[in-house]
This record gives sequence, structure tokens and C-alpha cells, in this order.
Amino acid sequence: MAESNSLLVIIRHAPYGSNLLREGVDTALVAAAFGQPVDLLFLGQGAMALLKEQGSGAPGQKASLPTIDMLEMYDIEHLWTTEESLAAIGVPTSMLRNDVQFLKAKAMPGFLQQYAQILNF
Amino acid sequence: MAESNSLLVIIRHAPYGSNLLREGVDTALVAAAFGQPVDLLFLGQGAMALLKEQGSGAPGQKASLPTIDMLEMYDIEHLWTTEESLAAIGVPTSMLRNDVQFLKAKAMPGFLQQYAQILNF
Amino acid sequence: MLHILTKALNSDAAHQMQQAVGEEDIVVLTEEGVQAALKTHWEGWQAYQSRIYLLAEDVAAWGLNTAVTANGLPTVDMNGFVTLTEHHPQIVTWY
Amino acid sequence: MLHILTKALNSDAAHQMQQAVGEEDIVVLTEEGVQAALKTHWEGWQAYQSRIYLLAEDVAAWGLNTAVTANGLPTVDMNGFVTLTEHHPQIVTWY
Amino acid sequence: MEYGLLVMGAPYTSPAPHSALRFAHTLLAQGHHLSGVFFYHEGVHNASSLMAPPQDELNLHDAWIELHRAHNIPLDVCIAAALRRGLASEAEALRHGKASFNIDAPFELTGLGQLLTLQQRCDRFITFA
Amino acid sequence: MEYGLLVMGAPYTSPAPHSALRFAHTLLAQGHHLSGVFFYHEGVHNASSLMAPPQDELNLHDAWIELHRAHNIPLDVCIAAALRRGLASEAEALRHGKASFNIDAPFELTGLGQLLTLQQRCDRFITFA
Repeated sequence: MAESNSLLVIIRHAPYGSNLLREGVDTALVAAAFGQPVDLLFLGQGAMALLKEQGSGAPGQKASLPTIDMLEMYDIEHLWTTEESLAAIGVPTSMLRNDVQFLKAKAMPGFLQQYAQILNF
Repeated sequence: MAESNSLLVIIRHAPYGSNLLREGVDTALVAAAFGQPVDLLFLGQGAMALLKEQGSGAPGQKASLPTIDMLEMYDIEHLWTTEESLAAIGVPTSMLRNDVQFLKAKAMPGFLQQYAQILNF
Repeated sequence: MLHILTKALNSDAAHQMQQAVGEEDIVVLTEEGVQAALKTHWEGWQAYQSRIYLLAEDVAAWGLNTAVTANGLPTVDMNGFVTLTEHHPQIVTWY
Repeated sequence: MLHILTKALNSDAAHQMQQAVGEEDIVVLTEEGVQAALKTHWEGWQAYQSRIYLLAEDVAAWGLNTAVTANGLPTVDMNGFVTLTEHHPQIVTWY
Repeated sequence: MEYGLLVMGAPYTSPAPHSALRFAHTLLAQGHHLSGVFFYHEGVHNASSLMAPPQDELNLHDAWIELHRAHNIPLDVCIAAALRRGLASEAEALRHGKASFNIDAPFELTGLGQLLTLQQRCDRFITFA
Repeated sequence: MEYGLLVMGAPYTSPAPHSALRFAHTLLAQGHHLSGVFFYHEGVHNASSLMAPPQDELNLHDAWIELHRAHNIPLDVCIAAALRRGLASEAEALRHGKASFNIDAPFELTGLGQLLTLQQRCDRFITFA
């Protein structure tokens, strides 16, 4: 991720609570389609989108799981979260998708600096 | 406040952060204009609206102080808050308007039950 | 009185609701509020025992069915939610 | 990196920002974030000393001029805010 | 029983309109009566006739109209909250010199008095926000 | 320097549009250049031509147009975020069978690619939300 146009999309809001998860993921997909290297970081409530069971979607609303699955089709392979985020929302790692990578909150400043661009959703 | 149509308007969001303070106060004013007995309770961030110094208004936005002052013109005399709310936002009572009345959080369930109707903003 | 919480437990809305709930009051957790299923140590589960419910449809939507079953938490479906409102003239939403 | 906080200190946004701020980073508190003027015990004041600012226009709007003066807190006006952004290619808003 | 609903969340931003719609259909199915729905704060956006979500998502504007058609439920929108947010009926658009409008029957622009009247008239009044 | 702004807050609900406008005028006054403003999420409501706030409040739609006229700043609106929220240009209204529209030049409906291009082209990119 040393490329000069690398993008980090940070997802900080829960699925269904607002449209921010969806709008953040859409931004990542378009960046990937443009050939821009892009990773995602899920913080706090945003980590709710990483639940394996996530799938039915709020009644009347579109499920978020297919949206997250799309990321892989666009070669967005790095879905990051922090152990502190999971602890804060009470989610054990056993409930998460298998493709999630972990970061310690302590390492966050250095992690963010690797990216040329950051968008916060 | 034993009247069968008494209304409590609860303000829980800060001035300028959203339009909820304004929309809550407008509701109280209309209720008063209709002759309905109405009190206001400011909780958490909502208590920011009770600052004496509150007045200039966010740049480009209308100030909230004149809106609060209107309450008195409509004979809405009871502006309540809780000591816990003030502690949470770090506001000493010396910074508040003089017409504010205090409630202990412990007394809140009984307080709410006095009202026939409650609207939460 | 019936209280509806639509936000997560660490929100201002949740803290304010906790101060407002009286001894005979009922609590229904909806929307983001169903995340409480992941916090079995939350004091509300103890304080409002047998008068607090998670809205079942929202639990399923948020991917929390397994957590609710594993933790044996009380749910109510939309039909049950309406029935609860029949019994409580005062209904307050914390959002 | 420059961090902009637009929400109150007890928000998720504030907690997440606190984890993200590096040792050379700058913090600007705007909109609801200026309520930090009332929390002189907030650890951010110590942790980001000489690299944290309250946006002056928002301080005045929120009725906090007296608190800022009494507590001797650092402010920057909109002109100064723009100048700060000149010195930091990466700018992240926490909301 | 007589129910009234207050909707304060915007479609596609807040789940509140979805919850309100499900609650409305459920209470009607149980034989209760719904006196009206009042849209306030960001909830006024539910009334926009220009809403055009992707085809695989529920069109909330249309869902409210369907509720109205099936059960004759009044759909009242706070006029002050609506106008500042860019929602206007034909009459209001004309009054404000606007060339078009986006609020149509059965949605009706009305004052806050309507909210208070609805609350007083109903046995149960529930906020979705 | 070359600046770009992303606005995600709705007028009259979030203070973000006000902050963004003040920031824009200040950076221009300092001699910087503003490449464009992109409206996303609830920020798309800034583009509504039907907005009619009370006379003693700033009309944000008009304030953005004034910024455009004075400095020729492009005002881009995310088309997907706009359509689901009830904002449409004449062309999009036609395409979706709507009788009226509420987005007009200088506001332009565009894709998310425009957001990414703007961010890459600018020396500084700032989110107001």
C-alpha cells in the first residue's frame, strides 16, 4: 500500500442505522473499478457489518452482506478492524467473517499514514 | 400539572447540531398557543440551549436564544434540567439562565408520569 | 410507561432512557438498540428483568439471532410489540 | 495528519479519533466538538498539547467564549484553520 | 384502539420509516384504528414524489400511499419543516415562486397544530425516530 | 493550493454545510483555488431548488450558487444518493417518469468517479459532515 494513490475507506456506522455503510462501500467499489488500490477499515459500530450471520437485512431494507461480498469481486481483499472496536460492541471474533484482518488501536496512526487518501464514512 | 392534556417536551439534542431543539421548541410554542399546559425538560446535550451566553448563533444559522426567550412570552415558565445532565456536559449552574429548575435523575420516572403526553426531541 | 430505544447502548439516548425508566415501565429495544443482545453484562438486563424485550425482526436483520438464542434473551415480534403498546398509554421513544 | 472532530467528546467519533491521532498530528475541534471547552479534564487537552485547537467562530456560536477564556484554551479562527490545512496533506473528519 | 404515529427519520438514512410502516400494518391487522401519520423533522422527506430508489429497494413514498389507499390513513407533513428542506406542494411552490413541486395528495402540508391534535385524539401515540 | 470539499450533511439538520461554505470562502480569500464541491449522503439536499427557509435564515441552495457564480466552482451531486432521496434533474425526472424536478444548473448530477477524481486532483480534500 505504498502506492501514491492508495485509498482507505473507513466505515464507522452500523448497517441499516444510516446509509453510510452502503455509501462508503460503494465509494470503495468505484475506486477499485477505477484501478485505485483500496482497503477498508471498520471501526466501532461499523464492525457490525462484518458479522457472518449478517444477511437478512432490516425488513424492507436491502441486506448489507451482498454489498460486502461484492468487495471481493472487485479485488478488495483487505477488510480491517480493531480488537478494541470488537470489544466495544461486544462481538467475539468467532462471529466474524473469515476474511477480516486485525489491527491494534495503538497501531492505528501508523496504519493511516500508509494511505495517500482517506475517506471517513 | 395534573391536567389531563398536559404536555412535556423533552429536548435532548444540542442547538445547531441538528434542528431538533428548534423543532421541539416550536412544538411547545404551538401547544401553548392552543392553550395546552406545557413544560420543557432539557437532557444531555439539550442543556446546552440553557447557557446564558448562548446568543450569537452558529455563523449563518439563527441563534437559539430568542427561540428560548419566546417560551416565556407564551407563558411556558417551567424549563427543567437534571443535575446529571449538567455534570455530563460539564456545565456549572453559574453558566445557566436564571429561569432553569433542577430535577434529580432519580426523580425522573415520577416526574414523567405527571404528564398526559410526552414528545421527545 | 413504555420506552422504545432505537440507538446503541453507549449512546446519549440509552443513558437518558435508563434514567427515565420507572419500576413498572416496559422497555423495547429496536433498530440499533438490538445490539444490546451482545452486551449480556449491560445493567439494563438485570434492572428491567421480565419487562425488557428485543424486537425479533430487527434482531434477525442485524444478524443477532444466534447471540439472542445463546444468551437466552427475551424477544417480542411486531405483533407482540403492538400488544405491549395497548397496555401502556404513555410511550416514549429514545433516539 | 490533521483531524477534525465535529461531535461531542462522549461520541463514538471522538473515541475513534483519539485512537487515530499520531504524535505529530494536529486536532481541530469544530461544531459540537467545541463543547470540549467545558471539559478541561479531558485527556486530549494533555495528550495533544500545543497541537489542538477550538474553532473560534463555533466557540462563540455555542456560547462558550467565557469558558474558553477562563480555561485558557487554544483557538484558531477560520483563517487559521485554512492555514493549518495547508501544512497537512492528509485531513480526516470524525463525525 | 386509536393510534397515531409521528415519523421523524428520513428514508434511506434512518430505519425509522421502515419501522413505522411495519408497525402501522401490524396494528391495522390486529383490528386497531390508525388516525393518522405525522411527518416532522427529517421525516418530511418521506413525502417526496421525486424519490427514485433502485428497483430492488422499497420506494417508501409509494409504500405510504399504499397504506393510505388501503386504509384511508391521513398523511400529514409539517409545512415549516418541509419548506426549509425543499419539499413543497403545488400551492406552496407557487407562493414561493418555484417552478415545480414534489408533494402531492394524499400527503398534505399542515401546521404543528395537527400534530398536537392527533396526539390528543389518539389513545396511543408513538414516535419513530 | 488546490482544494476539494466533500459535503455530507443536510441543510437545516447538520451544521456541516454552513462550515463548508465558510471554509470555501475563507480559502478563496486567501488566494487558494477550489476545484469543486461534491455533495454525497444527506449533503445532496443542499442542491434542492425547492428549498424555502424562513426569510431570516440563510438559503443554502442560493449560497452555493453564489459561490459558483463568483468563483466558477463546480457543484457535483452524487446521482445515486440524490435519486433515492428525492432529488432529480430534468433529464433524470424524465427518465424516471416524474412530472417535475428540483436540481438545476449549476448543480450537476454525477457519479462517484467524480468524487475520487476530485480527491486525486486536489492537494487538499476536506470532508464536512
